[in-house]
Amino acid sequence: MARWGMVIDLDRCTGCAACGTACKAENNIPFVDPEESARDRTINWMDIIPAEEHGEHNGGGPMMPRPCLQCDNPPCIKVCPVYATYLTPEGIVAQNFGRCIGCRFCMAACPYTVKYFNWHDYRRKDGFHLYENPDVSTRPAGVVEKCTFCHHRLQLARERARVEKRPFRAQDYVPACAETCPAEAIEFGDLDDHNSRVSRLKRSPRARSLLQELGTKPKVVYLVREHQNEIG
Amino acid sequence: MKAQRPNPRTVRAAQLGLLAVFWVSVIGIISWIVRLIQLSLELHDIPSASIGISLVAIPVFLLLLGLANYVFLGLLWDDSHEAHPSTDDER
Amino acid sequence: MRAYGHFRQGGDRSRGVLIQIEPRRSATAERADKWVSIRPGTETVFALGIAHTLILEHLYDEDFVTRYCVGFNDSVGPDGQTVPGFRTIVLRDFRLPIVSEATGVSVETILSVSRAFAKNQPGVAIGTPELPNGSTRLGLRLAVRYLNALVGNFGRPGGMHLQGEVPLGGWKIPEKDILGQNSLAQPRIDGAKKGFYALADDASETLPQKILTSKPYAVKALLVAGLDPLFDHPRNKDFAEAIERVPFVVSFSSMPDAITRKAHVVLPDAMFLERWTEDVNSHLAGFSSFSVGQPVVRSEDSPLGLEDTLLKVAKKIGGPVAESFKWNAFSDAIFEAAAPLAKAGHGYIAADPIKEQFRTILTRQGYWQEEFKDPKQFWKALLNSGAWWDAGDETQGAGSQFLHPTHKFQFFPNGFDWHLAAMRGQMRQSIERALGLRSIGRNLFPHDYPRPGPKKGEFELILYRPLALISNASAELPWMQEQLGPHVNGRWDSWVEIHPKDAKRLGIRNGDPVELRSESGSLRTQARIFNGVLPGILAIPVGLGRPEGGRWAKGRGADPRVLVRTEKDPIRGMGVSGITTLRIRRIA
Amino acid sequence: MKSDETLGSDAHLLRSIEETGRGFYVAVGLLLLGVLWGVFAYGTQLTHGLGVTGLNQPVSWGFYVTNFVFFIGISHAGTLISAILRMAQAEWRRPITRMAEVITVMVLFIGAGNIILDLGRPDRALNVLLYGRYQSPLLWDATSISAYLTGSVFYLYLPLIPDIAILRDHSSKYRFLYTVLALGWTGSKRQIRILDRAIAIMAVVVIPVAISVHTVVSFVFSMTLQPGWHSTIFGPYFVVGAIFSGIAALIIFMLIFRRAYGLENYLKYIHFKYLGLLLLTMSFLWFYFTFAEYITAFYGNEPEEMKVFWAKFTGDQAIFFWTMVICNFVIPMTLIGIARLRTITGILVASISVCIGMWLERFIIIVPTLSHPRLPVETGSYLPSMVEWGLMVGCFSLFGLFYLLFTKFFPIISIWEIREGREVGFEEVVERVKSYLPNEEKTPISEGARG
Repeated sequence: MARWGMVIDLDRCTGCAACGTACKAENNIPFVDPEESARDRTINWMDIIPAEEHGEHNGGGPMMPRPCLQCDNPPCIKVCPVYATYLTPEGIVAQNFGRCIGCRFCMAACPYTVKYFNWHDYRRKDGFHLYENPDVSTRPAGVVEKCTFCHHRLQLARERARVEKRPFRAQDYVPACAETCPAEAIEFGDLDDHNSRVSRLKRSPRARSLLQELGTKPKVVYLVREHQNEIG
Repeated sequence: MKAQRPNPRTVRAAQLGLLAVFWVSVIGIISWIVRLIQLSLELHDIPSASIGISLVAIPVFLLLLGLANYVFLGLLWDDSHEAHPSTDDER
Repeated sequence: MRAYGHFRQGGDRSRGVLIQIEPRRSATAERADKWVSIRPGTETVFALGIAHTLILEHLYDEDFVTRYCVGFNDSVGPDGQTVPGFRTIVLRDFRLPIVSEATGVSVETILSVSRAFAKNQPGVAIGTPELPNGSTRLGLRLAVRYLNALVGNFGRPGGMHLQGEVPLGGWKIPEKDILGQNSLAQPRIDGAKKGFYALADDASETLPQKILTSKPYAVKALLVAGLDPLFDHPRNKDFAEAIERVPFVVSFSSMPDAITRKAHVVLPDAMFLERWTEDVNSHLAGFSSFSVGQPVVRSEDSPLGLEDTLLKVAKKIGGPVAESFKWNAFSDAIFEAAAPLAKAGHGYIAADPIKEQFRTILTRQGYWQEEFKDPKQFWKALLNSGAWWDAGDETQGAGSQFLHPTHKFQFFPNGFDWHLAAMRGQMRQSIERALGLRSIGRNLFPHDYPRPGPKKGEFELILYRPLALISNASAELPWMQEQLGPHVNGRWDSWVEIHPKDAKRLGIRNGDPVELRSESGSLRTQARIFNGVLPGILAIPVGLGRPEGGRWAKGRGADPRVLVRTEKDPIRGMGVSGITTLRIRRIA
Repeated sequence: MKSDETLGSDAHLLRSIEETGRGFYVAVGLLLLGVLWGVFAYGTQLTHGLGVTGLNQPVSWGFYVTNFVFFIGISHAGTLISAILRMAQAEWRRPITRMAEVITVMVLFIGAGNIILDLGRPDRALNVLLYGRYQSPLLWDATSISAYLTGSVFYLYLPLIPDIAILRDHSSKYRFLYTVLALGWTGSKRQIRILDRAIAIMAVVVIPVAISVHTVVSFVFSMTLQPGWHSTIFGPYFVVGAIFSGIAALIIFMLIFRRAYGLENYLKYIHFKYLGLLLLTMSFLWFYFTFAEYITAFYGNEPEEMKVFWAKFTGDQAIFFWTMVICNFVIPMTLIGIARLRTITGILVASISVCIGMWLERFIIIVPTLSHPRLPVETGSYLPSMVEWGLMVGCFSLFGLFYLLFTKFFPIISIWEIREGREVGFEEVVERVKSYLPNEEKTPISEGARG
């Protein structure tokens, strides 16, 4: 069975946020109104965050995309009281919107702050709903949502393979962010397949996990930038 | 003292009813805990944690239930021969 | 950006080095190996400072300079006087302490950037075509070209290339009918191609003034497409007044902007996903290409694209107009234009990277194979892949890169000297100033005209366009509004970026409401503390603050251009925002 | 037992049940208003979702969870204090235990209820029963709190039985209720033996359960990896804080009812002095734990921990932190520690200050950590909305209302225990004290000299 993972090359990444926009379109992520946004309630499964810290409130620094890190040892799953968030056999940290009771324990437990809450019913009925992706359910008020590695795309790819009467291949399945990245900075694939590009990149000396010290074993790995020191 | 006295049979029924409520809630809680163990076994979701907690929790609830029975039944069926005026009154 | 990815981690090659010279730490500067923060408007001096180092340290390509360049060394003019060459001027006028003083960049940094530039070859110097203040600044472009010439960058792999023409066909210049002839006999309303705008193809900057004064004649009809002059035009306030004088205004807009409110007829334009588009790829690509976009979402009530509307109008007019616009639909016109590409003798339909690499090699060896006999088949393939490209351009040698009759690089371009020669002192000076050039003897040389620095307590203002507001319609898109400026958590609103030290001094905290005041106007917005602007500089994103628009854009944020004086640009003809000094204060 | 004479002066304790003054109605009215505000606030929240609160990303927990922890903390007033005092055979406990136990029961309901208030989908709360998983500390809470609730209701009820029997025999109201609940109490030796034994066992059982409750409440935080939460000290720290705030709440209630029901004869200065000294001890203990908690974070100097640390010490949460330190340490130390200031008023002020301080402690445990996540995303801020204030007022009013209504049905001071104290306490204490002392035939000095 595959173990899906992602490698984000920060040396290639330009911080353009195309991945985040693609993600919003693909996963029917509601845009919250400006008033809600001002209350810090924007939902960004693929958020663009500073890659380095420049001290409090200084802003800036190179930006990097941050999806759900899809930990192999996810702190969020442990604390869920109702099995609303769980690890699928293929290593995707899934979120069951229909089961979630909205206690937000997983949000409090996630060290990467990748979980988002529907403070209101953000589903739109003013025409924007016509642009929704029919493959992804929209979320009601009061539940937590997060990046699912575009899990529906995996299901679609499997179904397509079945219809075309051929075996399912790992390259049939790519999340929207990886597909969109104009700088080809996001690599996606099966980490257990040692020949796949993603697992080769993951073994690169530039590979780093976010907050590695926590032992969460993220399946989204970053390749750090190379620094050339000779320029003063 | 006062003319109306509660019907002793109703009183006894209500008292036993209280005990029954206690039984039902404790049994409910225990069966809930058992259900959670079952679920964690089914889903391979760290059953050891569930079993560990239940090993402490279930005896505590059983102890409370036992104590309740001891008090309720002990006080209600008090067959000591000392004077107990108020119960006499009721009869 | 794919090119950037390749530049950084291209597999079999060493990692590219990127140095960004900019007053504000932009997204590019963030990604650069080094960000050189520089005083706004002093980039030309900086470039010439690098040239100074390259020459002084003999880091330049002497072979290239001798073989392909004119004007490097001193020469003797027709009058027998010595004309100082590029080398002399640069060594004389751009000593590093002087450059350092002007730009605010340390001598060490100028040296290290120069050495890095010389060492990491092939490497190119790229000048921002549009600076934060919006000006053309010919002088800066020239200075940047000097750097490329000094390292011999023209016509070699990884260097600068003149793009080949895309051999499109089909569209002929229509025959002029009587109406057309009469119209063209009249002087241009905007006054381009003469006077101050002698170098400009059109000068929309003057348009509101001309409409208001009805000189040389009254404007009876105005067709507006692709922008909202009541917002985008630097003289938008004048334009708002002028528009009232025009008896017939047509707006082609896909969004309810300010001009559609005023227009007499609105012919809604389709959004980019609903319409046919074509593009001949522009600068920096290193190869020439032609791309076609087809409608991907199209419903019954999608409006026609602008081109299709015009074709319909032409049909209705009939006569020679209808004949000139003979196509039934814009897609037919694109089809006809693209057809010659199939038999061009070079170039292919875009394909997967491996195939493209193979074809690049073939092309460079001089092979070409016709892919499609049938134009219909070619068209189908073009629509499938979306683009045609020609990798062959890179093979041209250094000499072919220069259109000048000598086929050499001119350190002192005199292509437009005759325009200026005819002008009298005052006008010539003001044009030179606007272009960032100055006369040295008979030659023009890049020059940063010194501006009065900010007074005590004043700031210099930088305007920039964030990536999320890159197109006119972006402000209408909620998803774009949600990520206007991830670097400072900017969403749904404008902000002004201020350095932490300045903020602390003025008692401004992140998110505080502030008021900005300059000579031209005042503005209220919120402060964002950002160490990517230098102390003494404020930066504000442009693109918000639309007075009219859809529900997500209208009235949202603030338009910082009210703070800025408009300067004339003699080449683009469109007014540009000047560099401004201003004050900031917190509002309780 | 039958006649009023047997009750003697203790008949005064039944007056609050027999007579209802205007003050009572005013109090109930005011509390009902508070409750109504809470109900209205919750109605708003149910219709519009949790968005009506001030919560956001990343500060996803706020007032409700603070109140949850605070109320559960207060609940330790009761059962734990009364159980410890009973086991320690502290004679001065007699007029206090009932009040303490009532606090526990009332406040546990409200504390647990705050979790429901906090849910985004309260309609799905039953999912916890259907699909609960013991990996989640929330389920540990659920189990522990339900055990504590069952236990403390029972523990409140047991010592009530003889008093209910008195009411059954003396009161004209609710005869059926009292007759049922008295369980046929006659005061026979066997009944007394059963009751004494049951109370003794419950006192033993209830202490570990109570400690477990607040320990697992702390686990909700300390089991995560978040800076400022992931700490081994949290279990005992929370328990100490809980007892601390519990004593303070108890003192406040005692003073309120002493005044309202004229119980000066029962709740004397000595009781407040002893409880005050206990409060002072807990204050020192709390300070020690707080010191230990922050000094380890500070000394370790882990960057993420320090972000939270400085937010509390000098940053945007500093005002809450230092108010907490003043309320929990400086004020009690001054007002109770200095004998001259240790008046009833002094003790009351100290208790109120401790309640505020402990509420703030819960608040600054939750909010600064959430607003300073590990990743350098923008730090959040949190400002509670009127809905949250409304629900908080509602919760406190409901607590008061429950308590007030309880006093209308049952005596707030254990009559039989007071009487027992009069009848057997003296002799017992004399015997006990004697047993502490060296036997009279030996002379300790000479023994010491010999040894």
